[in-house]
Amino acid sequence: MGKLFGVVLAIITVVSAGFIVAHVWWMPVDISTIGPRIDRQLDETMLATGVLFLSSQLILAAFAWKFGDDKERKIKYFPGGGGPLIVFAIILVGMEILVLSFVGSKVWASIYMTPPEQGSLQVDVAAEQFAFNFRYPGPDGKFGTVHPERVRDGNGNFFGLDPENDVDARDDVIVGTLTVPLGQPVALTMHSKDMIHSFYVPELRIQQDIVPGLTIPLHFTATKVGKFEIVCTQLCGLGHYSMRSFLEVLPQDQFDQWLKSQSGD
Amino acid sequence: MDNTGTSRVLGMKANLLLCFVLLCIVGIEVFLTYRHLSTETLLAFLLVLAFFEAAIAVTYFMHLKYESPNLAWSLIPALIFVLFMMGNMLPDAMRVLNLRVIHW
Amino acid sequence: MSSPEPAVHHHGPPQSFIRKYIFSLDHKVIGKQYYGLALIAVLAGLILSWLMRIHLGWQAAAIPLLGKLSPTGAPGNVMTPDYYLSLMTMHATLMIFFVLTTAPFAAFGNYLLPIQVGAEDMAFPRFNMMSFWVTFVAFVVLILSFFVGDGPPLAGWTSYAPLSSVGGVAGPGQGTGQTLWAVSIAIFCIGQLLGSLNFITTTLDLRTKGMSLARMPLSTWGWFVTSVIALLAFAALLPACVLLILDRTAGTSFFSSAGLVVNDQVLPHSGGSPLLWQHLFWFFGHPEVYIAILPGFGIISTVLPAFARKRILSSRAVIGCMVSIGFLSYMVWGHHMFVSGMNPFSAVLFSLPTLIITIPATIMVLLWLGTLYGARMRYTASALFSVGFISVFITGGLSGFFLAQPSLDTYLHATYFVVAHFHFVMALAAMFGIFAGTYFWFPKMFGRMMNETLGKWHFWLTFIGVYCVFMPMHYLGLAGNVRRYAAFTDNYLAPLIPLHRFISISAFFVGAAQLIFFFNLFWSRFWGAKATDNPWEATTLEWSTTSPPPFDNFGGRHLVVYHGPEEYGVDSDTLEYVMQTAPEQIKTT
Amino acid sequence: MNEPEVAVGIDHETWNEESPYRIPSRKLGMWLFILSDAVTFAAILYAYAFVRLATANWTRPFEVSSIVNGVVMTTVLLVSSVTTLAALDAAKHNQRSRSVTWLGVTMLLGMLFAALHIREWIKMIDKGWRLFQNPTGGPVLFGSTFFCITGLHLMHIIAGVVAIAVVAIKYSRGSLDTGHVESVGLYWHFVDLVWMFVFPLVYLMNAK
Ligand code: HEA
Ligand code: HEA
Ligand code: CUA
Ligand SMILES: [Cu+2]
Repeated sequence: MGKLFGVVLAIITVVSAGFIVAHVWWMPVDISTIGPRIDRQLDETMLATGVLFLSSQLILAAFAWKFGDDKERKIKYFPGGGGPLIVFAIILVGMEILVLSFVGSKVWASIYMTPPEQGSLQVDVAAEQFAFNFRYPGPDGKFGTVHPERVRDGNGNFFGLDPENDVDARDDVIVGTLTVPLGQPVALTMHSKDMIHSFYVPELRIQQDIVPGLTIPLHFTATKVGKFEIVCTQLCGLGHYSMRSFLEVLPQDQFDQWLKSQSGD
Repeated sequence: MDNTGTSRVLGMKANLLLCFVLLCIVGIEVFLTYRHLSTETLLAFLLVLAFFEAAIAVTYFMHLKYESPNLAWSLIPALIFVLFMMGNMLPDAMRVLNLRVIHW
Repeated sequence: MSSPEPAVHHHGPPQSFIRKYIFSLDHKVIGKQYYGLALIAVLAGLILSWLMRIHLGWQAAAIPLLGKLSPTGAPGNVMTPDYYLSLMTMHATLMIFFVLTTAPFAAFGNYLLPIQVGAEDMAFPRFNMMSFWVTFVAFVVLILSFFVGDGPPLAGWTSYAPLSSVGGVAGPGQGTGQTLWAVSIAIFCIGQLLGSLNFITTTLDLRTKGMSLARMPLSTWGWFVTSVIALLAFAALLPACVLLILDRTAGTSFFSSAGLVVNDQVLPHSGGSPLLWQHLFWFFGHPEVYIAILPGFGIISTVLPAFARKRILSSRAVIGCMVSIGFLSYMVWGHHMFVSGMNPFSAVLFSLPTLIITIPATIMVLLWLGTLYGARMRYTASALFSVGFISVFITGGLSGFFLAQPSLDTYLHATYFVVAHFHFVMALAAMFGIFAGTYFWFPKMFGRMMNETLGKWHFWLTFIGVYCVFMPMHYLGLAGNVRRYAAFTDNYLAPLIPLHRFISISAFFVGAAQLIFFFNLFWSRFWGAKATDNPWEATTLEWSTTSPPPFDNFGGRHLVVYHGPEEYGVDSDTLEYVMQTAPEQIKTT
Repeated sequence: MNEPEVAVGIDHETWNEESPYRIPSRKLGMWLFILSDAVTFAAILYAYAFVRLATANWTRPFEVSSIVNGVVMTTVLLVSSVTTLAALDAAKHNQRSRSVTWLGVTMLLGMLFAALHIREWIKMIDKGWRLFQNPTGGPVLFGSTFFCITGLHLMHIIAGVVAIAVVAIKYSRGSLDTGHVESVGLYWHFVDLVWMFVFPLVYLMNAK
């Protein structure tokens, strides 16, 4: 039985790892400035854990193969006892933790603990059961004030604006797709109307929950032109699976044109 | 069935005295309350005093002092550890305060 | 200083059926009751996972009879997205609370802990009985929530507010169903608090002569550490659930902030924060996952030496690892909240202890491997599940290593990578612990052997099957597949559907393999070969008594312990193993 | 395999390993219960701290009269702690009836505390305070936290009075012993101890 276990486990291990090594299913292209750093962090972790995965599973397989119930053989104890193993584990894992979390914390800090760059494009995000809405401040650069009691999804007043009395609100551009210029930093301020939602663009490599009652900041810079999906990753009710929108990255000139056309009408 | 060693626990006189001490601490707390301290200072004072009171109650009223030290060494650090860890949620409360929007 | 009072002997053998089998004070009966409850729950959870997998592979599939079960949830036998979420919520709640807390901890712990320390019963038999019946009530309430008019709860096992706190306006399932969910969990907390209090006291007070702490079997240590964690963790979940119930029924707003707008209506809540629920929940939730796995560690560390016929490599270190994992489990809960809107600096603070937990885990894995080295492993079904445990725990733990880094969690959070992670450590490792324990202790519990051939078939089909089910979930997660999605057909995830179908088919296969286990269990219960007192030639105290043990466990004898719990392979020729109770002294190293 | 050595017919002390704490199981159980109950109170107090920290304009409604009432309640509770100790002291000297009398006094004080407490509640409810309502227009969470925390404590008081009653009756009949008086006393001191946190944190921190 032990031999069989060794063989089966070895096959499982190699096949499982094979799919990872071959990148059969893998992350989509990255389109943000922090993407490469996250990918590198992932690759390093994958390498480290991959080595540990292969070695520990294969050692298990080998031991199962070798040390079956053989009446001839005398029981052997692990040379040196548990002590060296413990020290080995502490040193090996300890080093790995130190290195990875040192590098990783810097990546993390650069996404979540730094303010957006000066002059970032400001976009206000309102998430609701089951849609995202985006708001650009328009030519005046100011967002109109939000009045929850004025929210009417039916006539498109997703942000509860009051254009009659509020000058800032009159030129706000409200759209359902997040359109951003290529290579320009974007600073989102995110709100949720009802439940917790989450803003996730796999290609951007960032994810952030949108908590009702809070203004959650998030910033990124897109580096590739294209149209990518924004999905909600926080369970928010029956339509959770269908809650999504698009991120459209346009070259600067096209973006300017687009914004103008939007605020025109 | 008596295992707390009657002779060692405090007598009733001492207990009354302790009770008086505790009442005095409560008095101090009330006094501080009306000293117009800042919320943080007041909180700090009150917490320290409350822990002091609790320590008296646990040690003498609940006779922890007269039990095997193992008991105190198991219970008190465990509780303090959990209380301390729970404190980790408070930085978030500050953040909630700072990011809070009046409207959604 | 006088003696502790004899806490046992409160009760003699009961005569009536009700006192004997239903409201029994006997820890062995209570242990079996817990086991039975876990079996019912696991069967339900398994069927739910099948239904979920059908829906995930084939969105439009009609599932016969489902429409009968829930006309609104599955009109025309086709599952609606909200019903999918309800099934998922129920699946997880049943599995985590009613299987993984009850089976390895409450069931095995109840049955075996007193025997393993040489006690006649638990310290508080009455509390013990209450613990089970309270848990049972919690189970009934949970099942009720499945059948209420406005639909079963669908907020996931984490029940994040405000989805779970604002009531029916939040959508289907958020009415009565969600309230019942919270009530059920609150009741469950009380049951487990009673249980863990009992476990701790029994372990500390009722050890028989010679059973020093260092001589306790590692499984006892596992249950002991678990009960300490449970005592503190459930105590924190209880008020959280009460506050949630108040939010839902009394109009408070602990977990809901101001200005929530649903259907253009502003809800009357103000002032609270959803993050508060997350903190309270995960303060319990993370220790809970170690409540699920620590008994498994203990069981494996007891079973493995018995079949390897040698001592575990440094049992002191194993105890140390279990204790430090228990300790660390209170410092890491924020790793579930890296991207939740939590203070990003806290994320770094929570990440470090999370990573540090991998050190004791690694030590333990290495010690198990070191135990296998040079062993004369008898590959029974129980032994197979023990080595299988090591394998799946390694796989699951390593994916935890990714998630523990906030910089990677920002990509991987809420994807199937997480689903893969926790199924490997929980649904597989902890379950394999239950299986190893079941095959190992069944003879003791029921006086009959389980069928080994069926057991081996069960192992092979399960072991290969679960890798087919859950390994691909890592790939899905890396490809950005979001979890808790009822459908993938019309978005970027559509190309992954073939992989989902493969997973589904494997899941049917694994589920079917469990039927072998259920069959084996019931068949062996009545028609299995009679078990001897010590069929595995193991050394701990439960093997020094009859199978099954008499009412007072040792038939009026009080055993005296002279040896550590795992004196195997002492001297291969004359003395292959030494019972803990064997009087003559042998050299111990 | 050797026959295990068996110790028959000797009492608990001889055939059991010594407990690391050397206290009766019941008392250890009570301590553990207290530990977990302390975590329960801690969790709810932390929830209070959380919402309070996260709210800019917290309400501080308590008039001097409420504080005075609180001080009286505190005194009652503290004295009741001493009367439990007196009951235990009497029990240890095998003076059953004296012990039962002291337990009775403790119960009366407990009920007095509860009465004062409920009176305070009723006054507040009359003023318009609810779990979900703040008549001063401030954050509603004041009422929620206040009623939850003090309500939880009040439940402990009531449970304690019932428990003491049961122990007193059974003890006077001789079916319970000193150990039970001590355990229920432990619980009562713990309830008292919790109040030493509730009073400053909920009352004093919210004094006008
Ligand atoms: C039994 C249950 C169990 C166990 C034991 C663990 C163990 C671990 N878990 Fe897991 N976890 C869950 C159950 C469990 N988890 C559940 C249920 C969830 C999701 C809940 C939900 O959202 O619904 C979750 C989610 C979860 C997250 C949040 C993910 C997210 O939502 O974004 C994180 C992040 O840090 C994490 C980390 C870890 C780590 C580091 C360990 C470590 O303890 C693992 C240690 C083990 C090893 C490391 C393997 C053995 C070692 C070796 C083979 C040698 C060398 C290895 C290295 C040097 C790395 N887990
Ligand atoms: C113990 C926990 C446990 C177990 C055993 C399982 C078992 C399974 N789970 Fe579960 N699952 C969870 C815990 C568990 N799950 C949790 C916590 C979630 C998250 C929910 C949420 O997001 O809120 C989840 C979510 C979840 C999802 C994701 C849903 C989504 O995000 O949309 C999927 C999808 O495929 C899935 C599938 C399966 C399958 C196919 C099985 C099984 O079919 C695998 C095969 C089963 C076994 C190998 C064990 C069988 C055991 C026995 C037969 C006997 C045991 C004996 C006794 C109890 C005495 N589960
Ligand atoms: Cu919004 Cu999920
Ligand atoms: Cu965790």
